[in-house]
Amino acid sequence: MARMTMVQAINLALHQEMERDDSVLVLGQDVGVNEGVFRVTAGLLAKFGEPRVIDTPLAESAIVGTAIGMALGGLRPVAEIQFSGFALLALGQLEGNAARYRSRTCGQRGVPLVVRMPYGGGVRALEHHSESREAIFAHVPGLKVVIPSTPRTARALLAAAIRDPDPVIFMEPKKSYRAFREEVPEEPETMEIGRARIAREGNDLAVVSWGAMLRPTLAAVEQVEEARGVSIRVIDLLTISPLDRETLVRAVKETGRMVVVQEAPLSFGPASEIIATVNDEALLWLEAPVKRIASWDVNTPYFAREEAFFPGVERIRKGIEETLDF
Amino acid sequence: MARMTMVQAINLALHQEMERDDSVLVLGQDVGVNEGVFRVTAGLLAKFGEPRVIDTPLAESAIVGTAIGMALGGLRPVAEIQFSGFALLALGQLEGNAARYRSRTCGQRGVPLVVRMPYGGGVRALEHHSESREAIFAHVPGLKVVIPSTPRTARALLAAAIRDPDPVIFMEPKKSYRAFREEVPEEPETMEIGRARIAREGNDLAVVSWGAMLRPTLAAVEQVEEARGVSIRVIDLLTISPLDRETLVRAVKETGRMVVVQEAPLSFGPASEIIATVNDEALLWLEAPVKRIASWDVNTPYFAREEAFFPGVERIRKGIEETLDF
Amino acid sequence: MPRKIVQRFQVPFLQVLDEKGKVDPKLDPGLPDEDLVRLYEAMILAREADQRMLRLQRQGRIGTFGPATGQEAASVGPALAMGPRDWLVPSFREMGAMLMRGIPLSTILLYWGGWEEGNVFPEEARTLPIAVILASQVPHAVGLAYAERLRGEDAAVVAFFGDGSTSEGDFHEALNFAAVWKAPVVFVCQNNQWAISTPFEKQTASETIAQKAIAYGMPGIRVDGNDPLATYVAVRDALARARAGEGPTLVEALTYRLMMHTTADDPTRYRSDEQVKPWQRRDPLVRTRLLLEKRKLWDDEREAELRARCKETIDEAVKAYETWKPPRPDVPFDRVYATPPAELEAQRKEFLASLPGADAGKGVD
Amino acid sequence: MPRKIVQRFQVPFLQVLDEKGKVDPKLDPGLPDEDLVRLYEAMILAREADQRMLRLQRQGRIGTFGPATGQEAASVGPALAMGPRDWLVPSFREMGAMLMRGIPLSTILLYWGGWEEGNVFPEEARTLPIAVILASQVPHAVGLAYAERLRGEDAAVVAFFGDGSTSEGDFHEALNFAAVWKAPVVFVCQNNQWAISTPFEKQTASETIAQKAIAYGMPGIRVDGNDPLATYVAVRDALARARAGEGPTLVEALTYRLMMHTTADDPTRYRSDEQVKPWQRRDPLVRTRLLLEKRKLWDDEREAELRARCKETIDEAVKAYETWKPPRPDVPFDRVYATPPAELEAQRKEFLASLPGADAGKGVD
Ligand SMILES: Cc1ncc(C[n+]2csc(CCOP(=O)(O)OP(=O)(O)O)c2C)c(N)n1
Ligand SMILES: Cc1ncc(C[n+]2csc(CCOP(=O)(O)OP(=O)(O)O)c2C)c(N)n1
Ligand SMILES: [Mg+2]
Ligand SMILES: [Mg+2]
Repeated sequence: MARMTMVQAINLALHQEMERDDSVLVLGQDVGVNEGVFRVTAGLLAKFGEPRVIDTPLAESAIVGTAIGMALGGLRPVAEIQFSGFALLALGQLEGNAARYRSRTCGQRGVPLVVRMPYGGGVRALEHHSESREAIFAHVPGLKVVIPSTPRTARALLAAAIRDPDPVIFMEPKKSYRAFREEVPEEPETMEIGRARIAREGNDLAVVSWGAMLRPTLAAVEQVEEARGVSIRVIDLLTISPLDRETLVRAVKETGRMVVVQEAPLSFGPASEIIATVNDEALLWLEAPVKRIASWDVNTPYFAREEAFFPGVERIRKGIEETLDF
Repeated sequence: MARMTMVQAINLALHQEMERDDSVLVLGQDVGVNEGVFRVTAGLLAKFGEPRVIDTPLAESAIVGTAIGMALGGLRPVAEIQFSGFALLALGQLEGNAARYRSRTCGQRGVPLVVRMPYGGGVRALEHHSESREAIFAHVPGLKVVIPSTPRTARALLAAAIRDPDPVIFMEPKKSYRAFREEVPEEPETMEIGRARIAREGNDLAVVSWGAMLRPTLAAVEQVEEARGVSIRVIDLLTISPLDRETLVRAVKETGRMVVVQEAPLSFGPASEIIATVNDEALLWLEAPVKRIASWDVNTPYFAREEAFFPGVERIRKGIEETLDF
Repeated sequence: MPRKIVQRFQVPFLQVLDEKGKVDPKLDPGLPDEDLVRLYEAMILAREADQRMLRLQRQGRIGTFGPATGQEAASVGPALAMGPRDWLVPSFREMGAMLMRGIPLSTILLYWGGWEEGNVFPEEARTLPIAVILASQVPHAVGLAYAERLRGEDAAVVAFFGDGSTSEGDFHEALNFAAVWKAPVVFVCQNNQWAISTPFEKQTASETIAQKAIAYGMPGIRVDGNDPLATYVAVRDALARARAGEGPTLVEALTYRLMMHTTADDPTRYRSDEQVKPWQRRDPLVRTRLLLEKRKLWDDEREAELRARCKETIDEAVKAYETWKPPRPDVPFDRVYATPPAELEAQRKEFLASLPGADAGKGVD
Repeated sequence: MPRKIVQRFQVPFLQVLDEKGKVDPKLDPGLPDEDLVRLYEAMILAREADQRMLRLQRQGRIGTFGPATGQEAASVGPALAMGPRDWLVPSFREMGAMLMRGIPLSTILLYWGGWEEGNVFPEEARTLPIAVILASQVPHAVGLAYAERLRGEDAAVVAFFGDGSTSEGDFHEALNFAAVWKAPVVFVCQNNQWAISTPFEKQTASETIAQKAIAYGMPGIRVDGNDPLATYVAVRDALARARAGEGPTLVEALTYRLMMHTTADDPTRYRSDEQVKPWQRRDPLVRTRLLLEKRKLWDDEREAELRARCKETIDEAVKAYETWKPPRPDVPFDRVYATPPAELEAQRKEFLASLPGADAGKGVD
């Protein structure tokens, strides 16, 4: 066990998976000599050499498109998109090919591909560097969408994604890259994709969040618990698609109240699907509307103003209290 | 007044808008000499000439990207993407530029762009020709997403989209292109973007649908009304984003029951946002869960099997009855 | 204003077999007779299949179909040059090559009939499915080539696409990656001079597709795409280069689409018969037959026998296609992921229950 | 194997002012003295602003910033060649050109300080905002050029991008469109030989960026990008072609990024000082000063005076930036659409209510 940042934990997963299986390879912009602009790929080039660690030219669609070809050719590519904002340039390949090869060929050819990408705000970056667009990928059948929240979940889920026979969009909350540390076991560890995690037990209300939203959520929950003497369950979603509907529905049935905290803009986001799930399977258990706390439906403002536009502890706390008081 | 197909009605709007405003121009693959693969652009090249009707090379991102440049240069381009499946190749430009130019420049430069695209299934076409991906565009702040359902709404909404100062994704249900006719006034007509239409009045339940789903929805509603002696409201959504939440909420408050019929796959689709809206503003009025009738979460099957995967009259009818009986 | 010239490039053109059936002796690849016959037979089969499929489409027995009549030489020459371990990455107008790789015609019919089962090929065919998103298959070919080399295989990849497809970003990005990686891949452009209604000169201001190779620092060559020996030679040489680790090549096969774009298209809207005629005279089948006759490998009797054999093959394929039993209706649910998640299994049940009459409930269990 | 050569291409190289400050008399554009001085002054201002902004970034007074030190000639030469009605479409390393177009440095500081207000330029500057999605601005330039011509304007467009950006699909698609349309646009590639850590030879296997023009049937030229006269001449000539209706040109300005990619980058991870040194000797500022001195236009006194003037300009800009009052916090809600829809107005209210302390509720009404 070592206390690691998320960057170190992801790096550990890459090292161990590349050691375990020599069909695993890493490609992307600046992932080799430079070890990634966030140093997530540190040491890989030195240890595994050029054919397995590829500094590609600057073209997102080709990074994903050639990785699909590698996967069809028996490899397990882990492609990095430098910032998730540029991943939409590869959506044609992801939606049109990665997501469909298995159904297109009746199961004859799958695409065991991982596309890693730092996403989300909070690091004072330039335009297009702060978005959360997981809902777009989640709407595409054939893709899986995973978002870890802590070093340990990041490491275990990335290992699972690399071993997964299907394409996984692996979105890394870059605000959490170095914000805190967590014990991460040295021995390889995986977690099941498609399973949410109960980050905190509780029975009076359930808050669902993922990625970088988990920390302000936990902070807000603590404040409310302390102030009110209530107990609040926190669900760390971890996988956006396929959604762990069972855990969500159980939470509503057991607590009657739910708040969803989402970094993405409000409309047509993942929280809506969570609400739809509750509507389908637990409507009668609801004692209050499910509260969405999300970014506003504006283009993510440039970094001087962005902070006020992401959900923060204060908004989350108020949302929880409102829902408790409903 | 003339009875027109949707293709004719869209064509009428293009003719009239190009006559009205000589900054309007049309570009896309095969839109000129060939008059569009569905003949939607018939007569435009002959009437308005080459600089205003452009047969472009084969590149979706550039069709949208150059159209953005034209819009910045004072024109009002109407770009055609031959099939919506290929529009995702241009999502980088749409999300990264069309949707943001106004906020990027604090309002100094808008992008009055319309991107037209036939979408949806039911015409026995090849792979990638049958998808409904409106939810992806709807999640992007700065884009508007419009889906007409009939010839008259298509004509009036397209005219409005062309006059709109912001980018509009105009999705045309190709199954409805020639399936039926409707009276369309000769004089120019527009409809407000962002307003749903009550396609049928009713008080016991409301069904929401859009695009090609409207017809099977109406057929199913008639069957149920006849069989049960109930009255069912049908909301033809017309604009996906911004959503006409008022009309949706009012419908739940007045009927207590809602069914949403969506051609897109179930998860993370527009119906989820509709449910989230109801949850936010009319939860206590709900007498049954909002029922979603959607395509399954699989890649749209090739055309020999596709029919069974889209919502049809029978599934809609059952969904309505279930919701009435809840 | 005088400027120093610092780079010079040239683009070659290759024709081996001319329209009269004459082989340039300096360029003759010296193919054995059986290969010459094989090329001809493959082209006739492709042509006959095209004709039949057009009829099947008109009769509603298959869906929209894109014929390749007139382009057969651009398809079969490269296929002949490929080794058994090489990969074919087709666009959608390569029936000739696909048949030569051993894909049954009945499978191809399933594809155009609207069944994913039409993409399930014998593994030995080493062929990816037809690609509908134009140029999107080109990066796959590059990645596949990279994978073969990384895994120590000697296999190369031949990727096809049309002239229109070269305008797509994916074409550009893929060729650039391939050249940087020196990936063992051969890019074959079937320049049939049309992308639906868009003529070549509106597609690009470059005079040839071959010259686009210069942008990637890779060799490009234009060949007479109606000459199966030229397409064979160019791809054979390019494959040798690829295997020797010298990197990719762009081969432009200049040909012509003699028929409609697809059965949904009406070419009289955008081109005249006059324009098409000169290209009918350049029919690859005609010159190849002339060659075979000159070499005493062919006569009317063999022709009749071949046509009869093709008819039989096609009849059998159509029969196999039309008597093919689709699997249970819920198979799409099996194919989204290797293991369907719980929610998909739930949807499968609902789906089965929603089926009309006899099919209802018929599913996985 | 002999093949007929059917096409020949060549790529020229242009240098006017060499590293010693000598002008090739055959190539001298004969710029008036004040233009030569203007070029030099613009480069010094850009350099000084770079240095100051690096300090501001280290002090946390602006955000991540990408300096262009060493690349000034590639930026100001083209800007000098442009007419007042021409459009500048920058990438993100064109501060020199943007300043020459009349964009206040304080506005540029707002941009790097994280404010959209840093993209609001005087209309006369005819300049689009900085583009962060690499190459995505190139099709805009083409469409803009098309619009200017359609509207009967005489204006042309100059679009900038880096060597790495030429690998993107959008670069390819845009150049192809431009050539087919003969759009009045000039493409200027600042080939600084790096895309973050990726050196030019890993970016593309083509020897030059200029040769990529051949793929589009357009002229391409490589110029010494550290020579402001060469970049000026090449773009001036290309603009003349564009205005004459002869179509676009690709100008490659071969230069070098002397500093880090951005302040977030540590170049010592991927290149040595040894590699950088030869390029320090080719500093565009040095040779331009030598030229001015030869022409008796410059001396230490004028240099001191210029540096002082730059410092003052920069001081004032920093002050204007740092005393700038942001508008009310809810302005982003005004800017998504021309008219905010009802739901956005509702969100605005919630947003305002959510603001801490003094700001809470301060908004549109
Ligand atoms: C990305 C994309 N855009 C548009 C289409 C629609 N489409 C199908 S074939 C075709 C023309 C293709 O031209 P070319 O590449 O020259 O191939 P050809 O049809 O001539 O064989 C078009 C526009 C498509 N399939 N994919
Ligand atoms: C589409 C896209 N991909 C990746 C990035 C991240 N990124 C910013 S600058 C840069 C390198 C750009 O290289 P080049 O085009 O040569 O310009 P230079 O930085 O050398 O001026 C990268 C990879 C981006 N901004 N946009
Ligand atoms: Mg073609
Ligand atoms: Mg560069």
